[in-house]
Amino acid sequence: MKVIVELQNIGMKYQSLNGEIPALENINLEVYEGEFVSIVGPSGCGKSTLLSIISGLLAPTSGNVLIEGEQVTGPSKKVGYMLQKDHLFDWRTIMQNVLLGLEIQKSVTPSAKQYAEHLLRTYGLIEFAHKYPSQLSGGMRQRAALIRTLVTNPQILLLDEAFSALDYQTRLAVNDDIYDIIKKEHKTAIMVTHDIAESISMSDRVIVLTRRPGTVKSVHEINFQLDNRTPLKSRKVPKFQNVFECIWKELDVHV
Amino acid sequence: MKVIVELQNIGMKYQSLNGEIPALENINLEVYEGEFVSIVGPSGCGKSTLLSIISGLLAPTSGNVLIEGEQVTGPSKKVGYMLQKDHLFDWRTIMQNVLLGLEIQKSVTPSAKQYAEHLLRTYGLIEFAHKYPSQLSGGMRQRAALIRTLVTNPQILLLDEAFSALDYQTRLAVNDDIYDIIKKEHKTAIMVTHDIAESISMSDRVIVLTRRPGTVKSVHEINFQLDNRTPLKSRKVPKFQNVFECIWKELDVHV
Amino acid sequence: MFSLRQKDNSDLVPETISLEHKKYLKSVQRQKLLVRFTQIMILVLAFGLWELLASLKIVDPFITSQPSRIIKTINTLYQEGALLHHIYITCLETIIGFVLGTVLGTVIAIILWWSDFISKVAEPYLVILNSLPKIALGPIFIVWIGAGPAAIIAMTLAISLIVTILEVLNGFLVIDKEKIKLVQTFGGTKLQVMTKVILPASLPTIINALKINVGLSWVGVIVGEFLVSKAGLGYLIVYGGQVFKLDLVMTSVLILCIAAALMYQGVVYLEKLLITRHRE
Amino acid sequence: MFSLRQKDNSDLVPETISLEHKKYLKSVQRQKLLVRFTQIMILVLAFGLWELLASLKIVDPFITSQPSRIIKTINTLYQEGALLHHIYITCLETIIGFVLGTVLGTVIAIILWWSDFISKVAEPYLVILNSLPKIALGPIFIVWIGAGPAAIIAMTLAISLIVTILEVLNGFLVIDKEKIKLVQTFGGTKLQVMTKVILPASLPTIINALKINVGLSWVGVIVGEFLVSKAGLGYLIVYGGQVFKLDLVMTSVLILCIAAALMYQGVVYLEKLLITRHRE
Amino acid sequence: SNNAQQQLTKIHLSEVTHSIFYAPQYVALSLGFFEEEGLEIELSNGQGADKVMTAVLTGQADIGFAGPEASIYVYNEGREDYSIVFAQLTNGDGTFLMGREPDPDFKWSDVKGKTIIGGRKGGMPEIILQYVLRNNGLEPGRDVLIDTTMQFAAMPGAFMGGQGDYVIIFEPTASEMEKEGKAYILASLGESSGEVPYTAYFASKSYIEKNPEIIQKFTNAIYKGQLWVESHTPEEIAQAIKPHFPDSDEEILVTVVKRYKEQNSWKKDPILLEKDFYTLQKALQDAGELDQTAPYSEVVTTKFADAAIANIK
Ligand SMILES: Nc1ncnc2c1ncn2[C@@H]1O[C@H](COP(=O)(O)OP(=O)(O)OP(=O)(O)O)[C@@H](O)[C@H]1O
Ligand SMILES: Nc1ncnc2c1ncn2[C@@H]1O[C@H](COP(=O)(O)OP(=O)(O)OP(=O)(O)O)[C@@H](O)[C@H]1O
Ligand SMILES: [Mg+2]
Ligand SMILES: [Mg+2]
Repeated sequence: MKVIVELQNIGMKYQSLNGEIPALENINLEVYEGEFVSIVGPSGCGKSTLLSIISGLLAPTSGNVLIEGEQVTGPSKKVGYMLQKDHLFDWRTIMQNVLLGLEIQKSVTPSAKQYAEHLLRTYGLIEFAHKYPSQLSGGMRQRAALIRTLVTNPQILLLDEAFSALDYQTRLAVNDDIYDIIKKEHKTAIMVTHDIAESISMSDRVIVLTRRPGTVKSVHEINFQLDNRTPLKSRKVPKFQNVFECIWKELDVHV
Repeated sequence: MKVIVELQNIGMKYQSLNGEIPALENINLEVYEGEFVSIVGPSGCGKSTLLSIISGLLAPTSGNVLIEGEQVTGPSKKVGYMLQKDHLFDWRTIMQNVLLGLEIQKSVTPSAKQYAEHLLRTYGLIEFAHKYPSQLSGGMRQRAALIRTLVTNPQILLLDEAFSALDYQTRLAVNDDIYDIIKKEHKTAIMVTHDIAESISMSDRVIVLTRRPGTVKSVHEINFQLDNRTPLKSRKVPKFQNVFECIWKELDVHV
Repeated sequence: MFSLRQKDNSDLVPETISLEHKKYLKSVQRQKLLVRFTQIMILVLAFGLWELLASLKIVDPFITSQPSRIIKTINTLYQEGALLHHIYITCLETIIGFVLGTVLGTVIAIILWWSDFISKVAEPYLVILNSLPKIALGPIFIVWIGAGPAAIIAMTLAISLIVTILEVLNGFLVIDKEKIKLVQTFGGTKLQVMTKVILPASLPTIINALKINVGLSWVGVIVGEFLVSKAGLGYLIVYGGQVFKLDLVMTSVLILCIAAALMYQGVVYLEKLLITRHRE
Repeated sequence: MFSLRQKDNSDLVPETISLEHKKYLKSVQRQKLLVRFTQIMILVLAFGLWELLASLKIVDPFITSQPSRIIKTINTLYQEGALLHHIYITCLETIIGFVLGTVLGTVIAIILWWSDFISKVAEPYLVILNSLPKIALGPIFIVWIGAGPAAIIAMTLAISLIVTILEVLNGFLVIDKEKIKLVQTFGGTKLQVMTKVILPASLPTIINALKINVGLSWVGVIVGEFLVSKAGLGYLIVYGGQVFKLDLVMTSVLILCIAAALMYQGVVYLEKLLITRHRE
Repeated sequence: SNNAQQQLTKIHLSEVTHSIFYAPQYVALSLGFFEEEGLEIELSNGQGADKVMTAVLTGQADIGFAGPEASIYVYNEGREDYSIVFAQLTNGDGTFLMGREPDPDFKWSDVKGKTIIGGRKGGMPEIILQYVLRNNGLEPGRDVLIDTTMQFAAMPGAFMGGQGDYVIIFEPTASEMEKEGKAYILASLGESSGEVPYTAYFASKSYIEKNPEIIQKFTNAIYKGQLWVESHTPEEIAQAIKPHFPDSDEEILVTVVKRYKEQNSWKKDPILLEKDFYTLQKALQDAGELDQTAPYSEVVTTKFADAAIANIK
């Protein structure tokens, strides 16, 4: 399999007047094309920092990020970033929201628009194309946000707790939807989450980070050998509980 | 077993200028002493309304609530209410927060204070008694909120999505803590939640409500026959998944 | 799994109106009427008492004026054709003042948002200027800018500009950093962050600044007219004082009251039009 | 399972300071110095230019005054013992005004929060009074209340009261309904809701109102002193204007500027003291 | 006298503005003439005739000091407890017509076709200016334009900023502007207008009826001030009033006092003459600010002034 993202010895220190905060240390990771990788770790261990570095929004204090062998120096069209909240803009219709990325990249072509329409249709939002975000349910909004990322046609998707704003049942359903979309569109995904069950149910590999400064503590390959795997199906596999408990212990969750 | 709460034919209609919203219809329910009952149901089906009615904060438009055989006409000392957020007051220390209910009921006696201290000590918060809430973690805050309810010594606890503000891992841990506390203190609990897994893992019975106007759709007895049952243990019982799926289907969750 | 569910509460019961609902609607109606009635009663009583006390010379109508005298004064002014002219002048100055204040304030806020350095340098100056009662500058303005409409507009700007800058800048700064990050993830430049997020997201703030500015502009215009003017409601107040016609003073203040309230409502209406459109 | 974890970020690295951190601290320091330097340069340049242009008679010092003349004026005023007296009078009036405004405003807000009926009846009146430029009432106040300190305080109240009421009431209304529900679940009465939740939770709002009020009180006092006074900074400005002593006017405005900024900072400090105590 | 000092009666006096033009009053205050009469004066600056009159009518001030026109307005409005003028202090206008260049040969006809900054419409300076212009055969509005947009405080600045051809200015600003070479006095409106009662003391009818002895004492003190000013040099007068004008230049003070003294701005006794009273009303009428004349016998009393003259040498 082809390596699409390569992290070499990433280290990150935040500077502030009160001192230096070492957020990440010595992170080495390879992500393969089409793979779904999750990153879990204690609060404040540097997960978001890591995604920001991969996306090129933040320069690491040491180490390199390579995407398809090229060094990352700034935001790239190859990478799409999904944030915790959908951040659909109130003052834009769904269609206008979906086209935001293309507008910024100055590439709103008729074919790009058609692609946007195609995605909206495929994922059940075409009727809302000219509605405003306030008229959509939480799950629909999250889907619209994903489509906004997909229309710029990135190869790699970064998801930073993209589902944590949803309530539990909706979250389960959206997990299934988004997983489905990502697989259908053949994207590589790197997802950060607080939810161990979510990470296991969706990914091919779960990376556990240590407390700050975050380093890779362990890597869990998830292979439930399911046909037409979906997150919900994964949750019902007996092995699921074992993996869950194993990661739970590694994370050493405290109240 | 003794019936402690009895709902007779509860119906509730909200009046507004735009029309009438029937929130609850024809609810009949008996809760036994020491029982842990969960109520799940679609968003807006009237779960919070039902708890408000039981607590006496809201008068139903029809039907009666009996607590220990007496009709409820207003807030009673027998009932403690835990809301979604901890609502610890910023400007009070943990101790002052915990004594809030007693203050309001004008019953801050030395023995009540001792009881508060006892609870804080037992549940690991005594060191924070004179700290302000901002210095506590989410889980600790939730425990403090529970203690605030417990010091007024209610027999019945109403919990309205009391854990939904916590992140997933913390939530699991707090579930265990609170369950432990409620059982140790021999309280009867009625809990509303969105989280099917939470409801199954904690309760003796799960009541599923229909869409608005909410009526009892089905009742699920949970009996995993565990020694020293805890929510986390319950989640690992094989039957758990079956009950989950059954309720999931009944709820008919949509994105 | 994609049920196209609209938001809740659309499924209200329209069918037959229940007895309870009828009762509820009636009680709401009664409450509303009572409120309206009390409001009007207060108005009637206040003016009635004023008229009565003045007629009975318990209060001195020469000093306190009197509703009937005010009506007479309005009538006279109207027949002379002067009334509308004075109102027009003052309203025009106010509108110029608050539009200018809002535009300039927003532009300066953009500059401050753009350059961290400028904003840091400007901070203590803004704080001091903000706490300064700008009214005190009036006499200086006239000396420096000269008597005339320019001095009135300058007074208005002095009063409203700093508040607008701080208000709008604050609006910029409370915009969710994640929204800005979103634009950056697409490779957006600072200018794009400004045009795609900051400005549209700040529309409510800017309109709110407009709302504050209407009020402040009225103050500025009135103070300005107190100092220099040949027409306007402020002029009438000063002139009335000069020749000891308290009726004229009271009349002008009353008209002012109404004009200011109407203009404020206009901006509130504008706000509704611009903002609530997308946020039903 | 009860690990007694404190909040994050306490575990910063205090040990040895790394090279990067040193570099960072140095660049921050440099930036800070540059900002301070620019601020002082602007001040020095502005006053220097003013002095120079006035000395060379390029601008007319008779009209614009001049820093050196201002210093001389301050000195003269100080030696006569008048300076501190005028400052004292104005500051006293301002403090009385804003304390009174805040207290009264809060009390009225409590009443409006308490009674839905009163609040509904009062609403349109509040809206109109809020949009009215209270400055225009100045001449009327003097007629009704009389020339003297009372009129100045009345002017100040007129300017600050409505804003305070609306601000505080709004603060009351945005308090989480669930917090109120919490008190009610314990059987709390309306009075208990007020004392246990609304008032303490509104402390930040009330202090914020205080902050707004300081500014408005200065305006009120200055306007009041413009209209009636025998002492105070506003009096000095008016008197200086009457005898065309721009030095006196400019001096008074400068002192006013400093006094107002200091008082504002005082309230900001008070806010820090009262609010951040519990919210580190 | 020690005993008398303890029994001083406190009187609130509201003056229209604080000006050297009112020197005899400040002389009386500085030299203790009021105390001699058993009065203690609390002086406040009303900043405008309307506010002074309001203070008197509402009882916040016992005695008002402003133009007699305020009393005429009040009488004409039909108020029962109107104000009565009992002592006159200044005689004729205190303002000066100033131009940008000195002109020793100035004639009023020179202003034809020009603009004069004249203060607010309806204010006394503007009314007297109109009166003077008419007396010199110039019709305001047709032959000469009077700019009435500004408050008095704004006028010097506006004039120096290039507005208008002429401006009317009070002392000490006039002298200071002349000293700075910004403007030059061309004519005195006081001289040009002749005898016009310009500032006078008044109190409400009821107050006078209730407290005639206070009014008498007050008038006595004022008369003493007038006599003192009459018999002393400008330097001495300037010295006496200096405490009331602490931030004024001594040199300017002397100049101003001298100018007012030379043109007889200060009345030598407190009597407001009937002919002067009607002159004033004519000026008001011509300016269109007065619909009907008020009778001298009602609005003015010379009883106290007469008694003062009889008793004090
Ligand atoms: N801009 C910044 N300046 C200084 N410190 C920062 C900055 N951003 C993050 N940090 C610190 O770096 C650490 C890692 O932050 P980061 O947001 O990457 O963690 P995270 O794992 O995403 O946390 P969470 O689980 O809460 O989302 C935290 O301790 C945080 O306080
Ligand atoms: N005070 C009120 N006035 C009018 N309608 C109300 C009021 N409170 C609740 N409702 C309506 O009654 C219905 C039931 O509300 P309730 O809050 O009890 O539902 P819920 O099951 O707790 O919802 P959720 O799952 O969102 O917490 C909702 O449709 C809501 O819109
Ligand atoms: Mg994060
Ligand atoms: Mg609810």
